[in-house]
Amino acid sequence: MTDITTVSAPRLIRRIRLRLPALVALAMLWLGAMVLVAILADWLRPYDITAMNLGDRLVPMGSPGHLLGTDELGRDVLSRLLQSIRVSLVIAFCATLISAVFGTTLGFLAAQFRGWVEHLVVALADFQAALPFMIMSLAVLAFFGSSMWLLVCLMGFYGWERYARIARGLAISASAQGYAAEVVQLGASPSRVYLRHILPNVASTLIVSMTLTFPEIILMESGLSFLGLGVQPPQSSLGNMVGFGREYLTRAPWIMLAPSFVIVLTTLSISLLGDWLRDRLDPTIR
Amino acid sequence: MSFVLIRDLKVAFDGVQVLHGIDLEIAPGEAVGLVGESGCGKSVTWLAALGLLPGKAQVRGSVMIEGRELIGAPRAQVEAVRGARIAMIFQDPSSSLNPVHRVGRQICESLRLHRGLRGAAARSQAIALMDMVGIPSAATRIDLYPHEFSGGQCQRLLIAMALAGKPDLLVADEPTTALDATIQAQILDLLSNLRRQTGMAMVFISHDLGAVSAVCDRAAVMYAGRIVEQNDIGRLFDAPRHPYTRGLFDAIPDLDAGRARLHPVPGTVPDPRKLPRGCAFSARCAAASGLCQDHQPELRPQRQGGLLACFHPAQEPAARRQEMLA
Amino acid sequence: MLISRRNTLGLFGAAAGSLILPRRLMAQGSRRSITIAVQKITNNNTLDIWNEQSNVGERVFFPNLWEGLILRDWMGNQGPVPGLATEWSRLNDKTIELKLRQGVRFHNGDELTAEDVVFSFSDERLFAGTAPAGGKTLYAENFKPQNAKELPASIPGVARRLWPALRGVEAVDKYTVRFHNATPDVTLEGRLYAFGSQIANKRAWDEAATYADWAAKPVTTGPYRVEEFRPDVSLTLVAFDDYWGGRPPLERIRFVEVPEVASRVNGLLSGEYDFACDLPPDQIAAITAQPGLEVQSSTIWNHRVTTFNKENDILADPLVRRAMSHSIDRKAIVDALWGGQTVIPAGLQFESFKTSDMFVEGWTVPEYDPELARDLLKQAGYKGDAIPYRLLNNYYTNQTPTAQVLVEMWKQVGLNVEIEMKENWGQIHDPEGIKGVRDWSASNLINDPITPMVVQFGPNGEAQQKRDYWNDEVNQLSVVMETSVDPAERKRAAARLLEITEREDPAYTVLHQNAVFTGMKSELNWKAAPAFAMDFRTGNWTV
Amino acid sequence: MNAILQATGLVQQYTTAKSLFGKPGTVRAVDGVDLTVNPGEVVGIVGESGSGKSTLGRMLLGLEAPFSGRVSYLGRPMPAPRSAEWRRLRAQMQLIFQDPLAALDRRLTVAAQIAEPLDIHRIASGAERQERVAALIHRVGLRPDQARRYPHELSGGQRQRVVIARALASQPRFLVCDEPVSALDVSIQAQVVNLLRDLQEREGLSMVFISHDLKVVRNICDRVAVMYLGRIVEEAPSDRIFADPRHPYTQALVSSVPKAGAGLRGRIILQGEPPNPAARPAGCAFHPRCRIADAACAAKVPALERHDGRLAACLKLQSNQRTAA
Amino acid sequence: MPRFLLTKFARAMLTILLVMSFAFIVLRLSGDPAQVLLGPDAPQDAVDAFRARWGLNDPLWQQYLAYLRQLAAFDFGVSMRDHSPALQLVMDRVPATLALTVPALMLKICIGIPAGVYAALHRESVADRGVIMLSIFGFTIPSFVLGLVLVLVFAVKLDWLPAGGQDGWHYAILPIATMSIGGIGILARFSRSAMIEVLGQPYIRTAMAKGLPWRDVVWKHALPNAAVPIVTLVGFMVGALIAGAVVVESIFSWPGIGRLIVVSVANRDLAVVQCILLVIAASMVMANLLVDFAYGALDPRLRGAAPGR
Repeated sequence: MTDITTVSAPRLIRRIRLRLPALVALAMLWLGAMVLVAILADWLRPYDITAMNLGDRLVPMGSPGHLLGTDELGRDVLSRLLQSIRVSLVIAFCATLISAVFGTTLGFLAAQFRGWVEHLVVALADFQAALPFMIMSLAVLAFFGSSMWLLVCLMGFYGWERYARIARGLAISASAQGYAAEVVQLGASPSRVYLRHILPNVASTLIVSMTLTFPEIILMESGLSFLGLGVQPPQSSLGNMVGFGREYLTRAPWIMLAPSFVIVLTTLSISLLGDWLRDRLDPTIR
Repeated sequence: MSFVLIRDLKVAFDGVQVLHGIDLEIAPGEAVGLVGESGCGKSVTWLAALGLLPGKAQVRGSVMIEGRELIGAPRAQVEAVRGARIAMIFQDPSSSLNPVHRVGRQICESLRLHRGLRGAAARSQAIALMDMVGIPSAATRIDLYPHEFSGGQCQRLLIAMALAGKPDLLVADEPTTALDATIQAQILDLLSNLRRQTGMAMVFISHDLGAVSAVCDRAAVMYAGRIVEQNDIGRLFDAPRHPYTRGLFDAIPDLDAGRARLHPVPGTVPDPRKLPRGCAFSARCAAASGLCQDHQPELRPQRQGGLLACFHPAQEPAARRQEMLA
Repeated sequence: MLISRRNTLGLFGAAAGSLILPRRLMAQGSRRSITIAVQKITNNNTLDIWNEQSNVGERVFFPNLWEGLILRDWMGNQGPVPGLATEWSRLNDKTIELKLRQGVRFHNGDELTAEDVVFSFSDERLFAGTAPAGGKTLYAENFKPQNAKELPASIPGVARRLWPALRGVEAVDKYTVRFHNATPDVTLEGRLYAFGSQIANKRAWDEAATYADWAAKPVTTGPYRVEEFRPDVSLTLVAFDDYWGGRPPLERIRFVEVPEVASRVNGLLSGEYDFACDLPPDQIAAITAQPGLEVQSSTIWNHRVTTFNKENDILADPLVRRAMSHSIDRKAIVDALWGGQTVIPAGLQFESFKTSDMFVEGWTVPEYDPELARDLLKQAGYKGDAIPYRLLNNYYTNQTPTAQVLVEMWKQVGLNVEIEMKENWGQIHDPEGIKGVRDWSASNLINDPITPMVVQFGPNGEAQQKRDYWNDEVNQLSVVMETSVDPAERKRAAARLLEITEREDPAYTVLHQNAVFTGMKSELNWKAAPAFAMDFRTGNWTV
Repeated sequence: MNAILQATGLVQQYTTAKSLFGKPGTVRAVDGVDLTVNPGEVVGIVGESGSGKSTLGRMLLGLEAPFSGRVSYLGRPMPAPRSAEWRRLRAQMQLIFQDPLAALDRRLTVAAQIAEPLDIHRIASGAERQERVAALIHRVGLRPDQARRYPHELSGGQRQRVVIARALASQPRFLVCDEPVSALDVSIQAQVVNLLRDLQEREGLSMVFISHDLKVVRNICDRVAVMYLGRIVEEAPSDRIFADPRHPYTQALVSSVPKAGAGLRGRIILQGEPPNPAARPAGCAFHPRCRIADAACAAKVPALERHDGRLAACLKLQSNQRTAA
Repeated sequence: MPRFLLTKFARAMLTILLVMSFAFIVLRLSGDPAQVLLGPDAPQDAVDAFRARWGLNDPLWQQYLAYLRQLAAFDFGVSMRDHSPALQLVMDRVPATLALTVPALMLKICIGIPAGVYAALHRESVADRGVIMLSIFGFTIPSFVLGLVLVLVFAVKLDWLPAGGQDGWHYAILPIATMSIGGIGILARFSRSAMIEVLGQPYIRTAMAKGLPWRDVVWKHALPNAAVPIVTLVGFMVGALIAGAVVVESIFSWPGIGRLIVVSVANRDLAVVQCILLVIAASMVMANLLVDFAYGALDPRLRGAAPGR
């Protein structure tokens, strides 16, 4: 396994460096900044996220001490924004990861065992397709009550069927002919075939898929927050800030606009990156 | 006078030159083979001539059809040539037919385009064409979809479609490569019969020397974006003079000979992005000298006839070949 | 003017114009029609007073649709005024007799008679066979429905809460009725104008195919009748010109459901709506800033409280609860979140208690004193363990912000309160897990300290039923409050109850009085009542 | 001589995808094949697409279990696919197939790919593993610096060399090559064919060489079996079968090989379509395309019989001696 | 009935059964609707009466069986709130939702696909880049932000359009715009890549080689082939539309099933929530079936066979 990591990692970077369009570079820069913010939120934010000053409510942007103004409880919007970036990124990241792992595993299982396992996976995928995710989340969250844990788990189901479909298709075609069949023929065990060969090969497709799911999960979480079912106070997320801030759209637009701006830019950046990665990583295009 | 005259045709993709100035003439009714290994530019030559390359390809040079320039001509003018004057068929017959349209419709489309036939007239003509290329029970199969035909039949359908425009020249780009041996023979047979019947000229692009020799009068051998040798079939096979041409002949195992070791051309085809400065074949050539590495030999007419681009051509006719032809 | 601006905009041509114009032009000719944007029309999709016992129900029912024998003085001190009954008198401490107003017409043309009153308090309409506390049902045979209807399961329970001991209503003659109670009750008159005791037409009930049909278009005596009810969408009331109080001043009242605050405000700003209700205080400025619009604010007879759960190990110690009460800066909350537009009441009391001389003068909520709170916590030996705070998302106006402010204020004195967001009351009351503090509100229904104190915190009140609270003395005093007919004894009991539940062994702490804010066009000559109810009768509308 | 591999009565049938209205059908890809491979022998299998030659190859390797019939390797029956014993046996038999780019994992270096069998079968590790990989790389004629390359950075011929090196890593005794040079350019084809020949001779490998290219088969094989629609129609030593094909199909096949400079004269142009296993004609499967078939051919399935130093399955064998040009 | 139709039908039924079981389990496991419907102050008597009336005291499996029996008899139950039949309640709302979703879908198709095709035909041009950028912007903006901003601009500031409600066709303009903008972007981007892929296929080269004018190559040969993946996406969009309706109907006070589900879920009106889920699942399954048939119509190779999933 050391071979793959030591040798292919620098190659990927080299490939990425080639012809990096300005827009993608900007997107990467933004995402890097967001990740830094998520990691360093505790140090970066000037105030505690619940620290309020009822005398200083709805202070506009650019006021001394409150770069992005304050919200309806006199809390610093910048501090909450930084924390929200962390929370939203963590949710989206965890959920994307869960969904990718879950979906890929099911896809591989379907490809390996075929028969009733495959039928089961397909039936589950049908089920998922028949129930729009938003509706499903709405029902589950409203009935069970929203907690961070439940939210992440639920979001973790978002788009799993996409991964399952991709993983199953690629694994079957890899096994039907080509390198996977070759390795089986060499006498490799199924776990070796899937982990060492098929997974790294479908990884690029899965990663591109993840760049699609990631912004969708951010949007989904914000949509649920809009309906009051997302991240719950006193914790805050980008969607939750927009959701609560919408009542102040005319009076104190900065409460809503700052997180909206971050949502749009982040999803935009990830989409750009995903598009670019797809072109870069897809061998049929190169 | 030649029907098609290609002069100094150059093509580059994303700045990578893949054709380095092709000169080629096709006389009316003539069958010319274009031979070479994958990536040597034999298909690109004709795709470029007919304006079928994707937009990012830069094409320079001249392609004249009966004295009219095609390169840089307005789209409509090129479209008027395609199909009507020069038809082209491709390597992978199954995916060269539009999967969502019935084959009859695809043939009728050509008939409408080039002969102005519509409705029942077009349909009966399409059936006639299908008969002509040897599709059994054409009248009932005209309404089927391409996936309901085998690869060989798809190639026949493509040929029928190409014939719909009564072209003066048929460019067949590896028409038999994807087909089975017995079917290859059928298609080669069909092509040469059709040429006899219609009198059209043909360019036969292939890496299969045997197939080229079977249907062509003349052949040009290409290597790394250039024509390196050109001659009549007889002379070329008789006495290949370019070391590459010879290498190709020698590499092919002989069905009638014993189990002797083969004589491969050493090395591999150079990367078009990293071509040697001089002759592109110099790195693989046993006869290469310093001159070959630094200078590009030009394609010149030879005393014995034919054209050749080599500083150190093989002088003697290959005895082995002669023996084989006997 | 908005109308002309719309017309000059040729974008939508005549079609758009014709859709908008008629309603507006009608205002010129005869009576005006109005559109009111509300967050919610009804919670339960019906217009039945017993099924829809909610604030939003109050707004669409009173006083425009449903009327009782005794009416509440909505625009005044909320006291009783003659309604469908012109006079009433006590026959004894268990019985009350009322004379019906003659010539009152129902929306279907029927005249109001004793029969309708009997029906309105019958087993079929309300009690579904539930027995009155301390007695037996009288006159069970008085009303026999022609076709049985299934009553929503909740109605008998709700009805028995307001009328726990009502044995039945006797039709003495066509215009005289008697209410018979099983137990002595000083608040019978009060119950008669409480939410629920309104009169419905008997024939309409008979004729309706199902309960749902009836409840979507109840036939009452009010100044407006139901023209169209589209649950979750709109309710259109239309003038009932045979109204006993004279021709109503409006042609049509249209309540439209607009759940988004921003949408309600935007609709008001763009002239779409004449009224926008359920506004949070922070929206006031945006509306008043626009010429031609104003916001009416009025405190209503409902207090926001925070209740404690005594089962909680930490809160079991009254010192901690007292500390919590003392660490709340109520004025800061009122100023910041309510724009100073509401008040901090004198404990769980209402000004209206003064009309019945039950107001305990000099009583206040626990004063804001962080030092005292810290001291109390030290005495209690509080170690900083978390106290859960189960919270609904803005069930009450400003609920979530208030909760966050409270948590921050408690934090200032060293209390560690953790918010747990819940979706509904079931989750708030879920016996699983540890409960701590929660939000509630307390309403004055009958101008007597029985409501809310005894009703909500007494032995049968929800707080005790749900095991949030218990106190023997409170229970003894509650009995006094319910059964004593001695005003002085009752007032003493009320004072003592306040002492126990707010200071000695706190069950709750009052935060502030609730208020409603209604944005409207300034040109309309209308005043908001100190209630959710919106009065569109002649007295409150001058053209 | 003890056969290294013996197959008897091999049948493979597949269930076809459900058609629009009909019931699912079955297709016999291989229909009763006997084949023996002796130590150090190269057996060629030729035939057109759909003749079942690849399926036969996979069954010989034990990659798929036959529907009926038996394969025994060194006298022992082939273990069930994917069983542990089967996996161990992989070290001794290997497959090389047509498309080297597809056969290689494009995310692993050449060295890692070649080392794969060594890891799987725990043959070597550490320095020994590196040594052996280097030796293999040298043996198939790759440059040492190419060990760190990725498949797509190599040419087709070089890739096929990598595949061969990997196949040889576990020192197998039996190799199935399924169209190993079809995807390669002419000049490279000869290089790879030579390499395979050299290796086979040096290591004494037994080999089954599947191809539709008769010229290559002629060059490398000791014995050749011609397949048509899942059956062997003719089997003979390679010299004999190409010089003197007897079965009409073999004759057509041999004549259809384009010969440089020979033109189209004298070729037998078969009529009709390539064989379709889903619609097998009754009697001799070849009869609809056969020049010399008569009513008997449509009625009776010819058996594979010994005839003049070969096995052939044709009812007209006697009348068909060297009628082909 | 042809075998494949039976298979499809069976699969559709299985899917719906799965959805219904899911709905049932989630709804029943999550607590007591009595408390929610009766409010915080409801007396215990009322709660008990309610639970008895709706059979909430029975064991879960009994409730499940009873529920399935009901469904089998096409009885979708009655609303716990007002006793009106759940199915009727839902069906009353369907037209309003269709009034938004159908035009929104049409807009997506009529704008998104041509824009994507245009971009594909003019790759790397300014128009192409513009389409890509706009499309990405279109679907990265949360629909509620977009909706509120549209209201702010067109209803409040410009006063061209109403802010909410449902009193005429012009009330639908802003919600439809809000609903469709994101989808237009997605569809444009997807059509572009599908078209680019198809334009690289050999049969396009064949069509060009036979001298077909470029316009005909695009319309007659490329588009019908690109339509297959595009139809798949349009099928998926039906789900996205329903999900979008939840948010958009809330913003614009539009009385469709999106709002009904929010309200019913908040009130735990089990029968209505189950009925909505059933209707949504059924329409999704229908949409998927339509997509399957569209595949067959568009691509003869896929006729009768299940499309590759």
